[in-house]
Amino acid sequence: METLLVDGEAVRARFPILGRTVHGRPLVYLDTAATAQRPEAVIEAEAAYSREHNANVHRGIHTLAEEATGAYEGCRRRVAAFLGAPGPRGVVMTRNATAAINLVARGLEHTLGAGDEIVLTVMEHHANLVPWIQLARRTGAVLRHAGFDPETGELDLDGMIRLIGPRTRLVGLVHVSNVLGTINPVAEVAEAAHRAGALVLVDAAQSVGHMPVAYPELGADFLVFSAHKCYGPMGLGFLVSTPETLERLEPVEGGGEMIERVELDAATWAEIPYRFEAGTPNVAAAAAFPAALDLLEAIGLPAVREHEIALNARAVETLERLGGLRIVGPRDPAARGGLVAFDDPLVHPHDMATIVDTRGVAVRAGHHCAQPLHRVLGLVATTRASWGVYTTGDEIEALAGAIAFARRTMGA
Amino acid sequence: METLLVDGEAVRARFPILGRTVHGRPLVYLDTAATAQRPEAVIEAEAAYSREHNANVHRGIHTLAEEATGAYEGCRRRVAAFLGAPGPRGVVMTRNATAAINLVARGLEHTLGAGDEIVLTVMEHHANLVPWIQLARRTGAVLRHAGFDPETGELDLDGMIRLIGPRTRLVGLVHVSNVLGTINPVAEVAEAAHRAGALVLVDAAQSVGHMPVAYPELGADFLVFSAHKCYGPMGLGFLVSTPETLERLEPVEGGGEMIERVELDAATWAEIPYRFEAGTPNVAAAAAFPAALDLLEAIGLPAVREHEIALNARAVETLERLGGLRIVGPRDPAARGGLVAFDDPLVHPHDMATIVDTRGVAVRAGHHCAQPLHRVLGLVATTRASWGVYTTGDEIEALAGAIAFARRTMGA
Amino acid sequence: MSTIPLDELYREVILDHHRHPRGRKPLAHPDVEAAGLNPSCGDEVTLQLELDGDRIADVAVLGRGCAVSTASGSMLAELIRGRTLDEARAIAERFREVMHGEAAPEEVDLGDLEALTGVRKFPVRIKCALLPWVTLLDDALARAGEADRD
Amino acid sequence: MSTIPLDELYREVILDHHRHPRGRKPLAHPDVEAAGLNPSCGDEVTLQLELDGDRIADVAVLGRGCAVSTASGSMLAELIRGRTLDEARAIAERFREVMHGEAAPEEVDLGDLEALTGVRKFPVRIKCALLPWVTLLDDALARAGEADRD
Ligand SMILES: Cc1ncc(COP(=O)(O)O)c(C=O)c1O
Ligand SMILES: Cc1ncc(COP(=O)(O)O)c(C=O)c1O
Repeated sequence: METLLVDGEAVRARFPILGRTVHGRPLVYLDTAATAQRPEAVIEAEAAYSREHNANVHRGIHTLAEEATGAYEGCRRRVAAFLGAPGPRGVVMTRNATAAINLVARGLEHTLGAGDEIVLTVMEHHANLVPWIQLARRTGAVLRHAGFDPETGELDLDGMIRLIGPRTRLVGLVHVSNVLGTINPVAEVAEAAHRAGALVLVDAAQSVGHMPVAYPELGADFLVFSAHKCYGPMGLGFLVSTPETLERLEPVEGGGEMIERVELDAATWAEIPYRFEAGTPNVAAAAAFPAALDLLEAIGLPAVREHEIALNARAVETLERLGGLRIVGPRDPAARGGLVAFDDPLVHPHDMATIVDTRGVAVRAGHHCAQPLHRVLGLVATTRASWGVYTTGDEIEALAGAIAFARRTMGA
Repeated sequence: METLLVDGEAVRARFPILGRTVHGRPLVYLDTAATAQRPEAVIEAEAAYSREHNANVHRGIHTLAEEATGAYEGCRRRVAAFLGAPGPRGVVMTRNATAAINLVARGLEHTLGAGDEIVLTVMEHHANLVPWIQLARRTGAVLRHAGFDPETGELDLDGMIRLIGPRTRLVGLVHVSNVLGTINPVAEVAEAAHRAGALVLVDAAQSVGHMPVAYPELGADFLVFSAHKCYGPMGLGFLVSTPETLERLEPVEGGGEMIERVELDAATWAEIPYRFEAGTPNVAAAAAFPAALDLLEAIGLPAVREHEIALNARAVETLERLGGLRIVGPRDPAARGGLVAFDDPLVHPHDMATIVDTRGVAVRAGHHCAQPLHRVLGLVATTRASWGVYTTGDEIEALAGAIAFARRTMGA
Repeated sequence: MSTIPLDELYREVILDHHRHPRGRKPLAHPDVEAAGLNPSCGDEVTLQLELDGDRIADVAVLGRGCAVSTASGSMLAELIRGRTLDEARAIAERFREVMHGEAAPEEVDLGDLEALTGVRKFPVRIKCALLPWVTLLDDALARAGEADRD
Repeated sequence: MSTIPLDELYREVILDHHRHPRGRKPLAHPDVEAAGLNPSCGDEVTLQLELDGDRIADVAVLGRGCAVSTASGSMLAELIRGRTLDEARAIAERFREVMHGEAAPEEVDLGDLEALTGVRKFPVRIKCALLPWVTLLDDALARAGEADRD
């Protein structure tokens, strides 16, 4: 396999958008945690699918349908292999990570009753909070949330383990926090959950594609992520599990492809995983996503991770040099995913994002879909910079310069 | 606006896949009802989005996020305008038409109780049957189905209207049947439903993009369709309604973008339509879909429809010339959508599809996600040929030749 | 793929079984009845077995299907009539392995069934060829085991 | 868009209001309290009104927001203090129309608020500028109407 070094032009050159300017300046894209940019190989694979092979899947016998089905199922196999997951039959393709979590929450509804418990953390993204709030409302299940240290961003692991008890049915937690950057001890939580007979859902939206992630080592029963945060197309997410575990979920959406036999008043379901994929899937996205995984493997996931750690170190150092900023999450660059969120008491995140944008720097401002987490921090919003394989040290410098400019603009 | 004539090379030239060969012969794509092929303008718009503007929407302040949001919301406006719908706030973007129907079924669940009635037809696609079967199981609601004449494919309109009563909460029906081709008298059914105080859902998956469809004239409270059947990208569907009607639906999926305020145990919802769009949407697809609508309007929807009627006429005539085939659905070419399904007692649909494929002809074989409909016809499967703006009369001849070849191959 | 060997799919022996399928007459007193479904097309098959101890005294294969599944069902009727349940199971398992590419056709004597191995070049049709056999394995033989024990 | 007029967004008068916001002191005995939220960023604002009949005797604008919403809230405090409820509503409605592009700034006298019209060049920030005013219109004035009637 081709070998690529990160932080070399060879990688950047593969992402066409990085050549564009914003307000007359080169784009400095520091918003990968919201969505990653896509390499030309992915864009081209998606276009090639439409130009050469496009058809609906499964139900078709003709050549295009066979090719489309091959591409679609190929993605399932590729994702299972990429994560070392048991196999393609445990991989469900959804619209995004959010839909995958909702699928599990709705799918488990028939197994839950009043007083059953769901254990989460306070640092979850809304995607791993709201579906459970809705589920609790419908079933009378009780939500419990483990906290974290607002200084270090560290999960209260002992507290979380104590929350897990005989009535716990599901334990959900984020692998890498999209605000703190904290990497959670998923395997330890999973072990405690399994001892209690609970299922474990890991939100790996910020880890897959950014560090080596091995499904069997996490101990997750359900792992979810989105292709678009992993250099792949939008409109494609994954629920990774095993066929036996998926068997416990009631199919949520009804329609074509997911049935075996349909009567007017009754239906039986297709095999796993098809019973969770109602209607025409996003075949074009599935055909293209493997090209993103190819690129990541050509670089090597350990190298990708090292690169992001180096950027973390550079960012923490550079932001500290500016003075007066409160960086949230772990100080150790190796203890966080590839992102740094901070509060500048002199410049509100909204103003920060607007002003650094005029320098070509794209950062995200707000609650990053994590309102409860921000409340623990005593903040309403933060500014977040996040990176990927294409981010350079110079871009971190550009961010620092732009922050200084923002402070001057605000007369701070 | 540019004017294009259908059945001229100008239209075909816009669809790159039509240049390919299958088994050494030019592709004859007669499976548009399963998924339409995409014009280069759509493919290019999707790629251009990824090469130039890609970002996550709504939550972002930076330039790319603003551009992405503009493209995404632009699609909503364009779809509302294309259908003459009240406005963008009544347009929800989903994964596909199936997801849109499920959204309505789940969203209405809180309003339904045992004994409430849902009236459908026997000719529905599984997408408009299974979600209601699932809903009925959960709520005790009762399903009633209007029939159709197996000879003419005509809906039993009087029967359907008689099924609608004071306990009817929702009436769902397909605008154009994907097997019979029947165009249903939606407005008349809607009027009866509204008199009874019921909501009306119209499955327009086979009509939008193939004939003029005016939302206000149909009388639908909910209209659903998929971009991919309308020359647009996969992974994008629509629920078209009004903000007031959408207000009656409980949000189904929870997550980012769809909330206003999130506490650990409670959440309030974002404005309509955002509360129905949890997580990162398929912005790339939304950015590209308007290019498909542009092409359709450049041709003109009445011209598109005339072209498909002409192909219907040609197909019915050609298939009748072969002899011994049972064509299902209306005989009048103007009374059907752009498709013809048939049964050849001499060649099973599976064998038919395999054999004509070796001649480059792509048709669909099977139950087309409409098992109950086929039971009424007394068939397990049919062979279906379907068309779009790029289909030519010569391709219908190629189909006839391939059917004759299939009969010879089977020694029939 | 530029040209495709249609005659490998529709070999003469297959067309012959398709035109004159064996075992199409419903049994008067079946000991076992099992139904199988190909959900992607809706084709259904019903198998009936008449048992004599652990031996399959008679068999019927009912339902309308495509040429491939009809021929496969016809061959099934021919091949398992008079065999013990274990022998029938062995044939079915071997055929499934061959069709899934887990065994080479040379390794096993499949009789007429050998003609169906050409279907492997048409991946979407493999399910058609396997439909009667999967119904035999997953359903009919399990029931037959119980019936035999009764 | 190649260059962007940052100084149209952060005009001196805005920065001044941002640095020295008016009406930041919580009222001791508010007759009306109303909270508004910008869901896309989480910014919150709380308005307090003290009424004297249908006149706004005093006003406080609380909560931490960005420069744009802080300045807008500060201007609100200045502009509506001493006005009748109807006058305050008229100003708020006119400002909303201007920010949504439904009226030209020249048509209406907005005082310091005029400085905020530069925000229209930054579509995602319009919500920031409107947050205190929408809270006034949709929530505080409605409550004030009731309080007045009581
Ligand atoms: C009439 C009808 N309704 C619904 C659908 C479902 O569309 P999708 O698979 O895009 O959700 C289809 C297409 O398969 C259809 O033909
Ligand atoms: C930690 C985490 N979980 C879940 C999500 C939701 O992902 P998506 O919006 O692709 O469904 C995100 C991204 O927004 C995230 O950062």
